[in-house]
Amino acid sequence: MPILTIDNQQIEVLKGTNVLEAAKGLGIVIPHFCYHEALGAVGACRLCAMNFVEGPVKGIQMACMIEAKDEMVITTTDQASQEMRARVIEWLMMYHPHDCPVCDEGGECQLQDMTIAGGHDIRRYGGKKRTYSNQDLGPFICHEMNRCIQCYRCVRTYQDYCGGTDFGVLGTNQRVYFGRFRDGRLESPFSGNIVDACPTGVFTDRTFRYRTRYWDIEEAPSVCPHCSLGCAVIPGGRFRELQRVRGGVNKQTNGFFICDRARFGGGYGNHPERPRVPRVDGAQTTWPEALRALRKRITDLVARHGPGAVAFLGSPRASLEANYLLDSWAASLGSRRIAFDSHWQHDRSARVAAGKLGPRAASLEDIRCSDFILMIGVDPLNEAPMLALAVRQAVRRGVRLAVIDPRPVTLPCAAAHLPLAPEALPDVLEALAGGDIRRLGRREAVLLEGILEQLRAAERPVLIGGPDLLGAAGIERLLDTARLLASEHRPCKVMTVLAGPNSFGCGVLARQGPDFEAILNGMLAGEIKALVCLESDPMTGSSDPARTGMALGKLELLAALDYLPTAAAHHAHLFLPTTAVPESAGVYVNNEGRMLLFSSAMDPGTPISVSGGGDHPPRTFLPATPGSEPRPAWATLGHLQGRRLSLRDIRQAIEMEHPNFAGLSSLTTGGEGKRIADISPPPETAPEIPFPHSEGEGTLRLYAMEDFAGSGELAGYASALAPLRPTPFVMLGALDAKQRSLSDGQQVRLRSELGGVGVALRVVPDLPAGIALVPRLRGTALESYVPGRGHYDCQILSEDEEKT
Amino acid sequence: MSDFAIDILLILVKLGLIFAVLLTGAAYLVLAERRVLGRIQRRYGPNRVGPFGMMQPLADAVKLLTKEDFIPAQADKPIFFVAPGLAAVTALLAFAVVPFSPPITLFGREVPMVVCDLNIGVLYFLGLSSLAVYGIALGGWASNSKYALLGGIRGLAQLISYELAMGLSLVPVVLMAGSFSLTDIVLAQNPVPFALLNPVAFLVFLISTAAESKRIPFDIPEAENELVAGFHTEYSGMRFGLFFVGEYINMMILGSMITVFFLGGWIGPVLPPIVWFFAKVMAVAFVFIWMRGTLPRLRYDQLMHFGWKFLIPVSLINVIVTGALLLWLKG
Amino acid sequence: MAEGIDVYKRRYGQNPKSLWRDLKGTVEPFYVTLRNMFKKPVTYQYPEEKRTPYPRYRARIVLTRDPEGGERCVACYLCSAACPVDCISMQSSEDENGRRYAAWFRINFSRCIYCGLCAEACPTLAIQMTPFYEFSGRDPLKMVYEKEDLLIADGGKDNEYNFYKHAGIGVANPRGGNEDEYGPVDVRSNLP
Amino acid sequence: MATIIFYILGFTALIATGLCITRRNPVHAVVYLVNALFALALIFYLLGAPLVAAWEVIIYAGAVMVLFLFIIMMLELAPNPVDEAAGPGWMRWGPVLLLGLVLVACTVLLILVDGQSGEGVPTYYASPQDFGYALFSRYALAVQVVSFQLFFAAVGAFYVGKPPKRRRKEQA
Repeated sequence: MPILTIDNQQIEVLKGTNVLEAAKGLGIVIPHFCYHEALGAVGACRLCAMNFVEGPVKGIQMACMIEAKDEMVITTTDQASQEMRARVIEWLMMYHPHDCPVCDEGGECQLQDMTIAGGHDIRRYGGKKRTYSNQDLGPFICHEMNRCIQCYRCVRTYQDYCGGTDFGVLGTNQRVYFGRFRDGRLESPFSGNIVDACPTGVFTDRTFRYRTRYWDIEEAPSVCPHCSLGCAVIPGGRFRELQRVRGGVNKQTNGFFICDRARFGGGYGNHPERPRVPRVDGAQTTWPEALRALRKRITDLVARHGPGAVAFLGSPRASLEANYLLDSWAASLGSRRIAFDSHWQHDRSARVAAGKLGPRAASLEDIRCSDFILMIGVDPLNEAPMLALAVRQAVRRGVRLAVIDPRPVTLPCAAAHLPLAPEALPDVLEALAGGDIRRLGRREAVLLEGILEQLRAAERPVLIGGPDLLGAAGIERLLDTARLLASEHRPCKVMTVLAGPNSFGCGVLARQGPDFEAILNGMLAGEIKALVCLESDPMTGSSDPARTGMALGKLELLAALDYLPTAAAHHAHLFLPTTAVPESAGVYVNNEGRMLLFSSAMDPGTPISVSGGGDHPPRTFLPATPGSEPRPAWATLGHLQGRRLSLRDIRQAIEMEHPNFAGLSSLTTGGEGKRIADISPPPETAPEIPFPHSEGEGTLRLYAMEDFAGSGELAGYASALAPLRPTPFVMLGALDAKQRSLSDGQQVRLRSELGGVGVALRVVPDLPAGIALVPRLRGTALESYVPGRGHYDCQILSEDEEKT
Repeated sequence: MSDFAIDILLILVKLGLIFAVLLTGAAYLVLAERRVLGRIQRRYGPNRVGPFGMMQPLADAVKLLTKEDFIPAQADKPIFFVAPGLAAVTALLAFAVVPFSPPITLFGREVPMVVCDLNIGVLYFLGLSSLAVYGIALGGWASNSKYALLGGIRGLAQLISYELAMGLSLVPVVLMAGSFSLTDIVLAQNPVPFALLNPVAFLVFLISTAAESKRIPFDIPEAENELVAGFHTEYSGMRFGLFFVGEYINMMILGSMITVFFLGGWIGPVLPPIVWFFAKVMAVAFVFIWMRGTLPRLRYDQLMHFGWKFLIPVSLINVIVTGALLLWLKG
Repeated sequence: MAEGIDVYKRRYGQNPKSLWRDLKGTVEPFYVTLRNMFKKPVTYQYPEEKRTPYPRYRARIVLTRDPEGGERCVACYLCSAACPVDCISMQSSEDENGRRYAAWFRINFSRCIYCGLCAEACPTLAIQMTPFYEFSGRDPLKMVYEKEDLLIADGGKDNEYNFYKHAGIGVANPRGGNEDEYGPVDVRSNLP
Repeated sequence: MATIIFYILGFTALIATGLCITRRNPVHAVVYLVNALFALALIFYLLGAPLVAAWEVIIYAGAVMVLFLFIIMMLELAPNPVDEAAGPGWMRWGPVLLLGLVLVACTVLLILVDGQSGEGVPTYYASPQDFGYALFSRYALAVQVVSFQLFFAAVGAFYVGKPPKRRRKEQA
């Protein structure tokens, strides 16, 4: 480990660290633009000049390009390097327009800061300035090329890091242009990161355009609730409205960047129909009234029918604290009827993962550092987008990636794709674990043999699986496989993508409790009279909407605590509003069992732009903030049990009751989080529930899949994501399409047990025969196709056939 | 009607009159002070409420009565409540022995123009003024505030120190008058007031009374720029008003005492005695105000040094010299 | 301490501990205050006597317009950031030709302390202060001024300035059309 | 009438002294002790010893107790101890208010209804003159002895309280 001296202070750094980082470690911050921890150094901006006095290199050098070596003596405060930096700043500022007041970056602009820090305050250049035409980069990114300082960070982020191909740089002498070949939306699902990466105002967030200044935003470190990865995000609110979300830094999960769903999908809390007032039997009421009514009705029901008459439904998008309090409420009533996910397959998968993942859990950082990746039954870009980016970083280093999935898994990197029908996936898992490979087809067997060879040769392989196609049983088999493959000197890590941001935590809390199917049966049998839903909608995960609807209709009491205008919230006899994620604090346990704290960035309340009618705040003094009734779910649940608990109390109680959450109460926001302790001994295996297989003449097996912007419960309520949602379509293999004489892009009729829908047809060359795929798209006819419930039997007919 | 009943009636009438005059006087003294201070600083002072601002005291009283009566958390409530009353009551009680005028004849009865001509009037006055300390000290202590406590402690130290000098400066007066009765003391000053006969005692008494009434330059217990408002920092509304009124009543009492002890009381040519008396009291009050407008506040140690190392020795020597002179003159 | 005594010695030319000096120092101020008591007060009796403030006096705030009559304010939030009492609030917005303006702009004059920091911070010279100081009311709500109340039909102290003619973002003139700019580069003009 | 007042004052003094002993809050104790002393002074006055009454107030209530209070206030900087009568509010401030009012009423009554004017006047009336004569003629020696002792005490206190030489030098 080299030891070097910077400004008369010594520091020891890891080998390979550059001098700029070493200086940062000493608290010496030298201005720089092009260097970024995730993107690396290119030495393009010429700003991080330091004077190397002693050591292997001498003279003024770019610190980011020099690796720290022993016996280096460096000064940053001498006149030569200071002058150099000041001159560079002046050159960068030469053509920079005089438009800070109308620039959205103003206030958080690195160029502004560096200009001031460099002491450049008067422009000496009096000549003409260079200008550019801007491009329309779609609904998310604003382009203002005049402000560009040619640091190349955007290209390095977009092309190199995120694997986007439709954006680049073109230039002759001083006319360097960063943009697309023609106007249009940036196609990469990680396009928003260039907003964070750009040190000045060339790329700004269009959804945030002219909304707020940095200093007016209330920000707090938080966790993205859109998928199970637990990426660090920083939501910012003003005037009681979520203004924007930007990427946070958590080196174990997302690193520095986030996906567009996280960045632009934060609007669910500001949904215009969000219920903000407690309701009893459809009529708005006050909090004390509603709480009293709920408590009374539940005690009445328990008195009349026993504690088993009340069932509870937690949620993978509710915080660990709220789920825990729901659990303890059920326990205090004596009811064991509590499930934490209305989708039983997801619920079971989460329990398996929580019980068995243990130390083999791979973080995204492990994936970035791995040397062989096998993805089976997982579609990262749609299910957990940052996983795709993590995989890309590994692939960029030359790591081999194999994908076994029937779906056309698109990735921002090269991969060997083996499209196998979902039924074949258990056989693949068998084969991985050393089973008979010949049960698969010949071509598949050869390919799989190659994959297995590489897997055995790899030193740090990672297996990645998802619950939608594998199911709980498959996830369990994947975990067992990883255990078999691992040895003392060769870790084999696994990542299981789960359904919601807190699925893992729910899995730990659920233990051996019933799943929601059992509760539904109880409701249909009339044993369960009341259902309390915590931030969850039974309909959304139900595989059979008619059956669920019937069961809900039999209830005497449906109570819902939520912040989304879900069907359950709408029909609930008793509704209590809760705060959305940016408005509340809590803990999520992500898919690798990492406890991540999120804190409240803003207060709940009707946004000023809404309460004022249009964009003008009302000219009245009100005693209370309008629409500020929502309370954190944990506070309400604590209150319902007559316990006045702080978050700290709840966390300590969780630690007491579930020792594997040890360290929960000492977590701090904005950190890397802490892996939960392993459960020992692991809980018993969940009962294996086989996939239903039925064959029909001329029927196709229709599988639902997740969509990047259209499937998530929260994403469905985020209006900003609308441009990313596709029109309903169905995917069919080339062979099947030919048999039915259907062609790509044709409007077809999809008929299944859920009824008939007209959708567009997409022909996919390598989809296995006999399989059709639809994305689950909320708000369209495809809403009720739930991924992960097995398959639907369907027929695809052309519109003409339908008419006859 | 028996004599006794008439006595009681007369006393009640006197009491009522004294109360009315004292309280109004105190209120207008506040106004006068503000106007005079204003003029000293080349301002007008309050001149908006009523003609020449004459209704200002009324407005102030209404304001004080309608303000929030704030009690600090952790305050010692009983003492906190009693202290301002103590400050005002001790000041009021002292007026019982002040003679404003020679006895007058009313309906054939000789009515003494004093509530009670105690034969130990001087001691009564001294006793009450020594009890006045408690209002400040307890108020400061009970507020549970560091500023108030410091103010209270300073008040305690200051008042007991200067009381000594005050008492000693009264000894020559008693020696010269040969009586503790205030009426006798006034009568003994005909025709030459003691202020001229014994100017040292007069000056010592003047200074000590200024210190006793906690007025600039001796307002150390409430030094605004050090202790916020000293012992009454935490008082508001009418409780603060009681302290405030107490201070101005005290000013009138001490003015009366100076008048009685040194300026010859009601004695004076041409004008009726009662007018003389009030004119003298007002003159003393004006001197107090003038002093406030002129002198800077003493530092705490300066105050103590001045009291113990200068005033007390001077008044002791004055006692001895006066006694010796009187013996010599008599002998 | 010793220096202080020296100063006294120099000033009084005698023993600094002189009783005479102390007495004089105590009595003389009484004369000074007494003399002042008979001088005419310097107070202005305000509602009856009014004084004329200087033209650059800092009182009521206005929003000015550029020479073409457009709103100068670009809602950059610098005034609200500079305001030490947080009495300025606004919402920026964009009109159809890309010009940034304030959708609403509000100054709560019952909070304003007339410090002038907003006018100092304003990069477009939109917010300016006028000498109109007689400005009070009993209803705090009536002291809340909206953009419509604040806008005046004049350029105020610097009548010639138009921010958008210098900013180079193509609002007042087409992009690259301001006099100190080259014509715009785009992705195609870069092609060989 | 004087008898009634005597008994009222006597009980006041007793109650105040009792309360003074039982209070745990030192400042409250001082307040009750001052009450007791004041009641005692009034009794002296009632019994025809106005000078003693005045000195009782001036010296004991006005000086000694003030010094006590001074020290307590300097030392007792901890939060107020728990109020001993933790009950309804009047339990806490009732006694002191009552005693205070009784004392003020008695004072007013005694001043107004002149002690020398009517019934119940004690047979012996010690005027200040009598007192002075007694002190400086009959007991002159005792007074001298006591005054010398006080003088020595004062000198001793001065000596003990004097800073050591070294410190004095530094101060100078």
